[in-house]
Parts: sequence; structure tokens; C-alpha cells
Amino acid sequence: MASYAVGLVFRGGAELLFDGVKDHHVTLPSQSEPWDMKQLLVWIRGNLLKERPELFVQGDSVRPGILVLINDADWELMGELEYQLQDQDNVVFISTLHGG
Amino acid sequence: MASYAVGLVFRGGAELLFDGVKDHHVTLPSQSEPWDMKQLLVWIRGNLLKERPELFVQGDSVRPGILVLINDADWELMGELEYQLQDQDNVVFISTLHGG
Amino acid sequence: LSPLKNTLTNDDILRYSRQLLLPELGVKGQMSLSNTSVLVVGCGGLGCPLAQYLAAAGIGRLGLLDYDEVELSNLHRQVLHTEKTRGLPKALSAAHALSRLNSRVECVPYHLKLSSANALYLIGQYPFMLYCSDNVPTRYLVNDACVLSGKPLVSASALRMEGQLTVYNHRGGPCYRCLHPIPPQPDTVTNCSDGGVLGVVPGIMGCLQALEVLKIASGQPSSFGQQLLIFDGQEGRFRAIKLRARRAECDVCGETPAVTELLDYEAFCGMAATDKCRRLNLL
Amino acid sequence: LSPLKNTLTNDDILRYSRQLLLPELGVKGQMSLSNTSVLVVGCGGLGCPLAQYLAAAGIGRLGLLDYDEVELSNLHRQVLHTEKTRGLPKALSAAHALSRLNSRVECVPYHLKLSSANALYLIGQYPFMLYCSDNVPTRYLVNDACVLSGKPLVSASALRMEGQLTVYNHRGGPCYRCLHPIPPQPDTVTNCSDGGVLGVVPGIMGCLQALEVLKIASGQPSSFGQQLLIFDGQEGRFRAIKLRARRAECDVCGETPAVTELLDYEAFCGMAATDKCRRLNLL
Ligand SMILES: [Zn+2]
Ligand SMILES: [Zn+2]
Repeated sequence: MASYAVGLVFRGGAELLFDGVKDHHVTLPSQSEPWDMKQLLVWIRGNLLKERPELFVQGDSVRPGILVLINDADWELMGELEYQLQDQDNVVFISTLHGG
Repeated sequence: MASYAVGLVFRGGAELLFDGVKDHHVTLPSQSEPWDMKQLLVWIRGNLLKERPELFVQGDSVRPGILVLINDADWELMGELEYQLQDQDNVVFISTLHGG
Repeated sequence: LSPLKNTLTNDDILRYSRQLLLPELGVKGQMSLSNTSVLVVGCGGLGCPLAQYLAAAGIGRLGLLDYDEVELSNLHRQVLHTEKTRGLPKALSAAHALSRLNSRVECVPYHLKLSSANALYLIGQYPFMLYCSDNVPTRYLVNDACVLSGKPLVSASALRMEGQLTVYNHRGGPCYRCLHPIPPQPDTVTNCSDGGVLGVVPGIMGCLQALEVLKIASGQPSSFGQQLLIFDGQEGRFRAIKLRARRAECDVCGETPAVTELLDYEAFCGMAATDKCRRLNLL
Repeated sequence: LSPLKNTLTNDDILRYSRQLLLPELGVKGQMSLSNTSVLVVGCGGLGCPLAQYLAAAGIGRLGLLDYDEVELSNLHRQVLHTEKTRGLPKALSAAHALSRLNSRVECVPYHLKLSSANALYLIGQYPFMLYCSDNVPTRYLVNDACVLSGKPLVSASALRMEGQLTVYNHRGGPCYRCLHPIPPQPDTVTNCSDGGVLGVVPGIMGCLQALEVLKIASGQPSSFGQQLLIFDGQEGRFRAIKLRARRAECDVCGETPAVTELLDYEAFCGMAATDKCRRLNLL
């Protein structure tokens, strides 16, 4: 049962759903199986999210308009919801901006 | 006798003394003592520098106007000439720009 | 389009002398710039610095498209406009300012709204397209029009103290739909009228857009195909993100595209292609 | 200096509405900006975008210093000047352009050369100092004047397709002399006349300078004290470097400073405080 210390970063306005805190360093509870992104989203919703969950998650995944980056790469390159987290991973959730 | 693969980066015009090549990946020859920055400068002068060494080195050190950065920190924080290189270190030599 | 320019005049050589010195540009690159035309969609916080530096650098023709008029609340970030041009069409105000800077550039103001009816025609006249507007339907419209015309889209956005920049549909990289197959729900979208913006942040992002256009137009590779640049102005931090490649299943740039002509994007996104309505609701 | 402004007018509220919305700025931050004065040394490739966004954001007073006149070869990057202002002092040309953008900003043109004789007097009238000139003696002069007056120095430079940015003498960080105790030899220095510059690169760096001034002036921490930002425009890559702290042995900001008044910096550096001579030699 490995411990997972991961960095969670919210940008582009996504931080406003987390009391305006942009950078979170969290330790995920130990479990027998490795953590995957799907579980991480459930955990964030239950433990970090302060308001209006529908602005962050939708179904199993993040809502349209939020990009997810794992260690500075698009999560689509890493397996999306099935990606298995590693200790010290850095996950960024970024709302797409529409201003100009 | 460890092997040292280091990245050498030249910017701000310093690359013009190295045939315009900005990024070099080099393996330093094995030696019984660890490599330090002083020895690295001698090695660069003997093996990489293409022209006008006085525009890069002066005495034991780099000429005034060039900043040296080891792993993205000012080398003054790392011991300057006495810093002992580690395998995979990244060393940046950057000329201070004066345009505007 | 004007006939190809084959030589630099003496005035050109003097005007562009500092950039002609650059090995990355040189006379050949400068000639490419002067034979390039660029359509800037939106003469606002991003479009102003972008058009300013493209005109200064000697782009041959600049299309300046905006349906809006200059308001006092624009001037903290839309630096081509002035107190005297309040009430004038932004496209016209920008064209006047740019002509004062470089009369060698042909500035074409379009005081109209980009729509499914005119987008392909307009884009057809410009090899480059720059997206600087600030609403979701126009984003999908511009993206699809660029994909259907086979043109790169140098896209940026800025809100509050943050900015984002990507070059879509360029050398195997994704289009906007590859990243965002489903439009966001209207209540998740914040624009400058709602969220505010520090004017110099679109300034930085618009300049970075201009740099990428100048690189591509002069034959240098762009740094932001399949890359997303994220800027956090509060931290002064830039982060570069590797994006997915073009998606084979993409509705517009994929292998069996469902979108083969422009749609009704306001209906597709469920919101108006403007930020005016939201503003009116707030006041 | 004008009397302190204690309120925003209705026009101010409208003009700055998009930035007043920002929690990082708000009415308090906007009032701070309108009571701040900034001296811009050099109205060139960096000074133009910098002054443009400071004026747009509502800085109270802008000192615009430049001894030079507008030339055609400036216009590819010095975007406040125009074809019509060729031959006019740059300080005046810039002041006119900025007044059109924001007549609420007091623009003070100084058509003169910063020197050991006038620097402390001029800097004494401005809490902020921005360095945008392009020669080594002026760099040391400006640095020493800022240290002797206890003021931060938001410094940038740009050459070819690269840029650098630091805030010197700010919150325990180093001054320019801490980093560069010995001036470079004249033959190692390249300026824009010699090396060329792509105009939008100083555009990007000048905007980043403006952002740091706006942050500091509105009470936010700067991101670049004891940090050096390096930009490579060809790669589109930013790199942030942690710099040394203030050096105890520094000749000007150290514990027993040797420099307690301004020097003859041309003699100290062995070169003229201009890029004109070199340019004349080349032609
Ligand atoms: Zn696509
Ligand atoms: Zn010092």
C-alpha cells in the first residue's frame, strides 16, 4: 500500500471552486489498488471542492471546458480516467479562458 | 570513476561563440576526482569553443557580463568555480542583453 | 490582393533595418512578411497589440474585423483606440492608428460580425487567421472555418490575470474541437465583462500571438503547435503543456468529419456570439 | 507632484471597470496606481509598450525620458511613434500618443540624457524607475541612482529574439552591481543597432515590465525580485532563474559601499552612454 503525495493545481478560474486556492499538496489515503484519475476526481469532489460541483465534474469526468494535465502533458496522452497516479505526480485542472 | 552527462546551454549571444548551437549534450571524460566548474570551463574552452575565447573566459572564470546558472539557479548560490558537477546537471551560460 | 512585392524599397530597408539583421528573418523573411495577409478577428485587448506589432513588422495586408464600437471601458487594454475615437467602429479606429504607424501596410477594416455566412469568404482572402474574440460560438466558428480552409489558427485568450495561447490546426496538431468536442455550458463561461481583466495581460498574450504569426509567416516553425502556453500574471509564471495530437474522431478535422460546412454556432453552443447580453443583464 | 487623488470619478469607474473587478486590484489598488508616478528611461522598443500599458491602466504620472529623436528605423518596434513624428523628440512623441489614450495621466516628457548630474534629482520625483535604455553606462548609472534613492528598478532588455527581465534592489534581492560587479569589455557588448531585434520581442518584455510595475504599485508582490526571467522567442520558451541575494560586498548596496554618490559611468565602463557612435562607425 503505497502513499500518494500529489500536487493538485487549479487555474483559469477553476480555483474559484476551491476557495481561490490555486495550489494544493495532498496525500491520498492508502488503498490496496493504485489510485487512478477516476478515483481522484471522486476524492476531489468529496474532499476539496467547496461549491457547485457541477461546474467541475460531470458524470465520471471533468466538465467540458476544463483541460486536465498530468505532469505538464494533456491527460489524453496519458490514458485520461484510467491513468494510474504515481507518487509526486502533478495534476493541473485548467478552465479554458474566453476573454480577449 | 563516474560518468558525467551534462547539458550545456548558451544564450543571449553566447551561442555565437559555439557555431550558433544553443544546446549541447556532452559526456565529460571519466576522472578519479569529481568534475568541478573550474575544470568544466577549461574543458569547454578546449573542446567546444569555436572562436575568440576571450569573449567567453577570462582568467579562471567566465568574462564579466556572462551569468552562469546551474540547474536554473545562479551559480553564486552553488559555490561558483568550486561547485562539483553531478551527472545530468544542466549548466546555462547567458550573456546579459543590452538592447531595448 | 495586391500584386506580389519582389523588392524592398530604400525606405523599407531603413525602416526594417534592425530586423533585417536577424539571420532568422533577413531579406527573404521580410519579403515573406510583406506578401502575407492576416485576418485579425476582434480589435480588442488581444487584437490591438497583435495588429500593432504585425503592422510595425511589415505584414503586407491586415484585415481588421470587429462589429463593436470603441467605449471608454475598452481603453484600459485596447491600446490602439483613443478617447477621440470613442463611438467609432473599432475596426476603423484600429486601421487609422496602424496607418499612422506604417502606411506601407494595407489595412482593411471590416465593421461586421463574423458569421457562418461570411467566414469562409473572408478567411479565403487571408492565409492567416488570428482569433482574438471573446465568446464561445465565435471560437467554434473560427476553428471550423480554419479547418475547412486548411489554415492555422493562432489563438489566445486572457481573463483576470491569466492568459492562454495555442496554434491550432498546424502541422498535425489538434484543432479547437479536438480539445473541446463539447461546448461548455453557458453558466460556466466567464468573459472580461464579468470577470475583469488586467489590460497588460492581453497585451502580453497579443504580443506572443504576433511573434508566432511572424515566425510562421517568415518560414520559421511555430513553438505552439500541439502546445498550450499558460501564463499566470500574478505569479509571473509561464507553463508550456504538451497537447494531444489531432484526433482521428474529431468532428471537423478527423478522418470522417461530421462537420463539412459551417453551422449555426449560437445554437450549437446555446449562447449568443457576443458578451453584450450578459453585460446588459448585469447592469 | 499633484495632490493625492482620493476618489475615482464616474469616468474613472467606467474607464477602469474591467480591472476594478479584479480582487487583486479593486478600488484600493486603482487609487494606488493613480497616486503613483513612474519614470521611464528610454522611449524605445521597451519603453513604448511599457508606457502604453501603464498609461492605459491609470498610473498617475509618467515621466518619459529620452534624448533621441524618432527615426524611421525605430518604427518596427517603437510603436508609440508614427511616421508623422519622425524627427521629433521621442519623449514628446510618446507623451502625445499617451495623452490621446488617457488624458487623465500626467505625461512629463524629458528630452535629455540621464546623467550623473540629473539622475538623483529626477528619480527623486518618481517612486518607480524603469530601465529601458540600451547601453551599459546608463545601466550602472540607473542602478546606482536607484540604490542610493532606495527605489526598485524594474529592468528589461531585448536583443535579436531574446529578452531578459529582473526587478533589482527589491526586498533583499540583488542590485545590478551585485550580479555584475565588473562592467563587460566594450567589444563584448552588442546592441540593437549591431545585433538587430525583432520588434515584438521588446514588446513582450515591455509588457511584462508594465505588469510588474502595476503589481508593485498596487501592493502585490513582484514575481521577479531575485529572479531573472529569460525569454527565447525562437523557441517560445520562458525560463525563470533564481538569483543570488544582495551581496554584502557589493560596491553600492553592500555593507560598506565604496560608491556613495554617482560616478562618471562612461569612464567606469570605458564606453559612451549611447549606441549612436557604434552605429556611425558601422555606416
Ligand atoms: Zn479537430
Ligand atoms: Zn548590489
